[in-house]
Amino acid sequence: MTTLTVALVVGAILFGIGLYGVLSQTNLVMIMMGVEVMLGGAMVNLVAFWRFLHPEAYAGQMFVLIVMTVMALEMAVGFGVGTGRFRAKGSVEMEEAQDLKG
Amino acid sequence: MITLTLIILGPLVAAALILPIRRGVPALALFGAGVSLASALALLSRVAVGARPSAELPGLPGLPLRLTAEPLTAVLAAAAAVVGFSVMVYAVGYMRSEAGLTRFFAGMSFFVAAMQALVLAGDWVLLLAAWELIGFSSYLLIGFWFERPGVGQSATRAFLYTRSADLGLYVAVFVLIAHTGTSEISRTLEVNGAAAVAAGLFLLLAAAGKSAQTPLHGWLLDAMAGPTPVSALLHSATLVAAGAILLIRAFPLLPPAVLVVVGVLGGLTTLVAGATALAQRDLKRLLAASTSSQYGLMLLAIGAGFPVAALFHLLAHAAMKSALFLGAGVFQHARGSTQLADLEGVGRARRLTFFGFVVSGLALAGVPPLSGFWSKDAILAASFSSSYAPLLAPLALAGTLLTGLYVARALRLLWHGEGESEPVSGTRWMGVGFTVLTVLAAVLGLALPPVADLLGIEPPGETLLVVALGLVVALIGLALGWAFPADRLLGPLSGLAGTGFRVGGGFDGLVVRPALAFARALDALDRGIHAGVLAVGSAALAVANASRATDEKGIDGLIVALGRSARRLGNRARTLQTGLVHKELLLAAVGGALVFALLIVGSIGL
Amino acid sequence: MLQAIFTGFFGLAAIWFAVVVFRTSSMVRSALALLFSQAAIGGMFLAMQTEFLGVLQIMMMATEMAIMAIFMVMYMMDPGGLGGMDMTHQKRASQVAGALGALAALAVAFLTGWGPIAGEVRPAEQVYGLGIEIMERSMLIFETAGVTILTAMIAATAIAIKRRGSK
Amino acid sequence: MNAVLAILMLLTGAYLVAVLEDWASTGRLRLAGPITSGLALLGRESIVPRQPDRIFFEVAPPLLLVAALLAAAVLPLSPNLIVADLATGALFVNAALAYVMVALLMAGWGPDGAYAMVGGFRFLGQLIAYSMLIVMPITAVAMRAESLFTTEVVESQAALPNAIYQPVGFVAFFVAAMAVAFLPPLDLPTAPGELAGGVMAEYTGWRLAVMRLARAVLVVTLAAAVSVFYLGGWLGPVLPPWAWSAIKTLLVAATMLLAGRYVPRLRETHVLEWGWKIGIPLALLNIFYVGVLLLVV
Repeated sequence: MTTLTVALVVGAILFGIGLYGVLSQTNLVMIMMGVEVMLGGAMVNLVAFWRFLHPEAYAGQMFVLIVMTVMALEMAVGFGVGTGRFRAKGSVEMEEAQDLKG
Repeated sequence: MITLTLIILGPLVAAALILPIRRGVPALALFGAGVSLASALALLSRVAVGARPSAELPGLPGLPLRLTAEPLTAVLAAAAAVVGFSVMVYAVGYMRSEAGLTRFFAGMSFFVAAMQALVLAGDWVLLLAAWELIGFSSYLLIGFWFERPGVGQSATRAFLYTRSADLGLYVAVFVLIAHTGTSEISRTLEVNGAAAVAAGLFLLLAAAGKSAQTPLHGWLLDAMAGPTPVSALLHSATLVAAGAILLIRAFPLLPPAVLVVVGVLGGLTTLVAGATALAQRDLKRLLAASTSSQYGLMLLAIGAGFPVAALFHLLAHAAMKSALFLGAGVFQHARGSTQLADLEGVGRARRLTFFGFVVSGLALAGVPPLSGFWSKDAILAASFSSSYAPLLAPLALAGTLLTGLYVARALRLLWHGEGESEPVSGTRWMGVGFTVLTVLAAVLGLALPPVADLLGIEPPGETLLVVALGLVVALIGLALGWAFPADRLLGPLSGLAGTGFRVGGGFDGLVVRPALAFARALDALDRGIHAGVLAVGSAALAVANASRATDEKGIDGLIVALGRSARRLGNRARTLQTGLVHKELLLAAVGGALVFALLIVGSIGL
Repeated sequence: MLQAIFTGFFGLAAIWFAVVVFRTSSMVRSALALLFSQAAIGGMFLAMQTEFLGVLQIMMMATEMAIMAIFMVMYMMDPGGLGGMDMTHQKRASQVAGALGALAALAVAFLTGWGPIAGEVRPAEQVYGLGIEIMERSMLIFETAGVTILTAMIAATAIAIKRRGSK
Repeated sequence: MNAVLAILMLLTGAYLVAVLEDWASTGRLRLAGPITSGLALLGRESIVPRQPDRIFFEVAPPLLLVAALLAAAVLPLSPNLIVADLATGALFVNAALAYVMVALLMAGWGPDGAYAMVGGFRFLGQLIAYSMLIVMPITAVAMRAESLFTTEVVESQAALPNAIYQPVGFVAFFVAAMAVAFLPPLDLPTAPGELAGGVMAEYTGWRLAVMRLARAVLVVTLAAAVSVFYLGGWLGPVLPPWAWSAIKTLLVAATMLLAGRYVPRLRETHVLEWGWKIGIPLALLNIFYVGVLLLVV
């Protein structure tokens, strides 16, 4: 069991948990946390790949940095939308957000 | 040049003045005719001296109107002027008791001017115009008593007869101008070959129409419905002469073939018209038929190759026939009608007029000292010496015989029998006119030789045989005419001749009724085509409706069905889009899984 | 081998905290659980000798998750989680999806041949190498990343600002 | 061996800071003050609120202490006296200090008290203000040292201490350090006047003792950080290296505590506003200034 496989297993499990979280939660903030967990899983995989497969190519690390910015960005915009919605409708429960019903 | 124009302008101005002024109308008309006569005689004297005055008026572009005074035209102008003046004098007396004098005298003056223009015309365009004008004025004058029944119709018939014949003149003129490029008559006469033949025949057609030759002579008999001065002037000396004048002037153009046709036509007309005259019961209609017969003789002379003889006879006949008509006018006033039955014994009642009538009748028949004898001899000589003598000579003799017959018949009927006659007013004016013409009829024979040398043409040689033969035939005719009544003479022909030889229903039967029938047939055809087109139209409409129906039901139905199925599909898909965020996230996850699977398959597959 | 053990330890911690995130009814607790889960991931990075990333991850996540805690408190009905309310729906489907996702990733992890395992890289060179990478080859990418974050900040504030007109 | 020495140094530092703080606030120099109050606290009962978030309540004080210690671990007192000379030492300091905020947040939310929660979230607001002001000066310092090793940072100041080399950075870092340790002008989480102890209000007994100790250690660590980054750490002409760093640390700590006496507490909005509108531009300017200096000089 090399560290690589350990890391990949952890990454996969984190991804699964994040996916479960995203699909099961009713609140916008919880869904965003689910996404954060999924991204975390992805980062673990990335670092593992960089460390064990291509340490010479720093693009891997750069990729991780990019994923970090994505996490930050995703949270910022998510909360912006959340605030807008909260101010407009008084709650961010996803069950009530059915305005786009076809 | 001035005298030339004065001949025409005189009566024209008179007619122009009569219409607005409307007072002193006879005086004005006489003044116009007088001026024309004086200037015509002056012109004749100058032409005799050798002058050839001519005038040129601006006409169509490149085709100026010309007036020329050749010996031939000068003589004719003088003759027309003399007859015109004397008839005008007679008319003053004759029309005294009538209404509408202005219309009458204006028409008469206008006619004289148009006739002079025709005679003096130097080019075809002016001649054609004048030709139409005299036709028009004859229509006006014949129709003078238009309120009487049948007068209007006969005026129209006369006009239509001549008009349809005039077309021949038009075509001839076109052919000539097309060939020579100029409308001057003297220059166009050099044309020869096929064009000459065609032009000649068409000219003959026009002349036949105007001079009332065989097929087209019906209108002259009906034209007698007009007043007697009109008949005297137009239908004896001038208008009817236009056809002969035309052929005489165009003689150099006519090739031998055409001459033969002219001769035969002339002879035929002489026989037919003579027989018709013999069978007439109306004095004026008798004289009219004799006119067309005499013109037949003239055409025969032209056909024989001697237009001079025709000219002589034309001049003599003008005087004789107008005198006879004026006499008939007097008798008409005396008995109030021109039927021979009514006029029986009028001659004995009015001895002086009867005497004049007898002199001109005998002159017409060709009794020696009078002018008729000389001109008829010229024609007989011409027919005998022509190249077709065996064909033309008997016709000429027969013509002379018939003339003698109907003259004698007329005299007999006028002399025997009783009838009361009313007093005739205006006899002085009528008498003057009548005597002038009668004297001319008698004396003109002497004037013929100077005219011949004026024209510079040799009259046909008269052998003693021919002269004697002519005289004998004339006397036999007179005797028979006096002795036996007409139906005994004509025998079987009398019925036919009475109606003027309306062969096959005459003009109406031959021309009008078939034309109408043809028109009706055309109308029926047109109506048929119209119905056909309508049928096609409605068929097209039916096809259009059918296609619209199929289009509506078929294609539209299909599209609507397509639309509805798309809508149903859309509805079913709508349930997918719940708007619930978590549902859509689930969809996203499923989508991701699909992509992932594809990638795996792709990578494995590679 | 020690490295595998440490990575596994931190991995377990991360997974445990991730599960706690979605099981607790108290919102702040789940936020901080997420914080510690991300910190554990940072720890894994350190365990895998990528020091700079690990330190960075730990530092970043602290502030992020704290802020998330704030928003949890602001927007959730019962941040304290005292009411014991169940905040989930369509549990069956999401469990299946989560399991499938994990299985797929695991399958890939085990089935593909990853190739040779590389040696160890000293932290100092990592920092130096990453610096060079950022400054030279991926300069453009980082600049765009920077600008993107700026626009995201501006957009988020624009959305969040109270409309002047609205009550 | 190094670790034990470092901890000893820290404890003595903490004791001295406590004395100074007591002296600064009460004006009386009581050397035994800290020890007596510490023993008193240990004696008292440690009360637990009715419905606390037990984990947070229990974890908060130790987490604060650990954060402080971790931050100190990276700072060199003398060329060889350093607990862990990490390649990313400077960054590690900041990472550790970030968990100070986490600890306080937990302390705030744990006891389920109004004042505590407000205090905790106030400190989060304060963090948003000061976190940039810590990272950017450290970046400038690292630029000069061309490495993140704290030892190399100190050696890079051999010619000229950073305080003089990049004064703006020094001032910004100094203020941010006071903010991290929530010292008087910026002591929003434990504002005595408003929040009655705020975050520390609910704690009694040994937990309070640990909190106070943690805070003292935090102040010492920050002072050491300031001296290491800007005053040249152990560099000094005569005295041995450890003496110099001790003196500098104490001096910085003293100034931090004294500054608090003369400046009224700032309001939350002012802290944020000045932090972002004045602090960050100055820090960026400082980085630019250092960059130019390095390339040009």
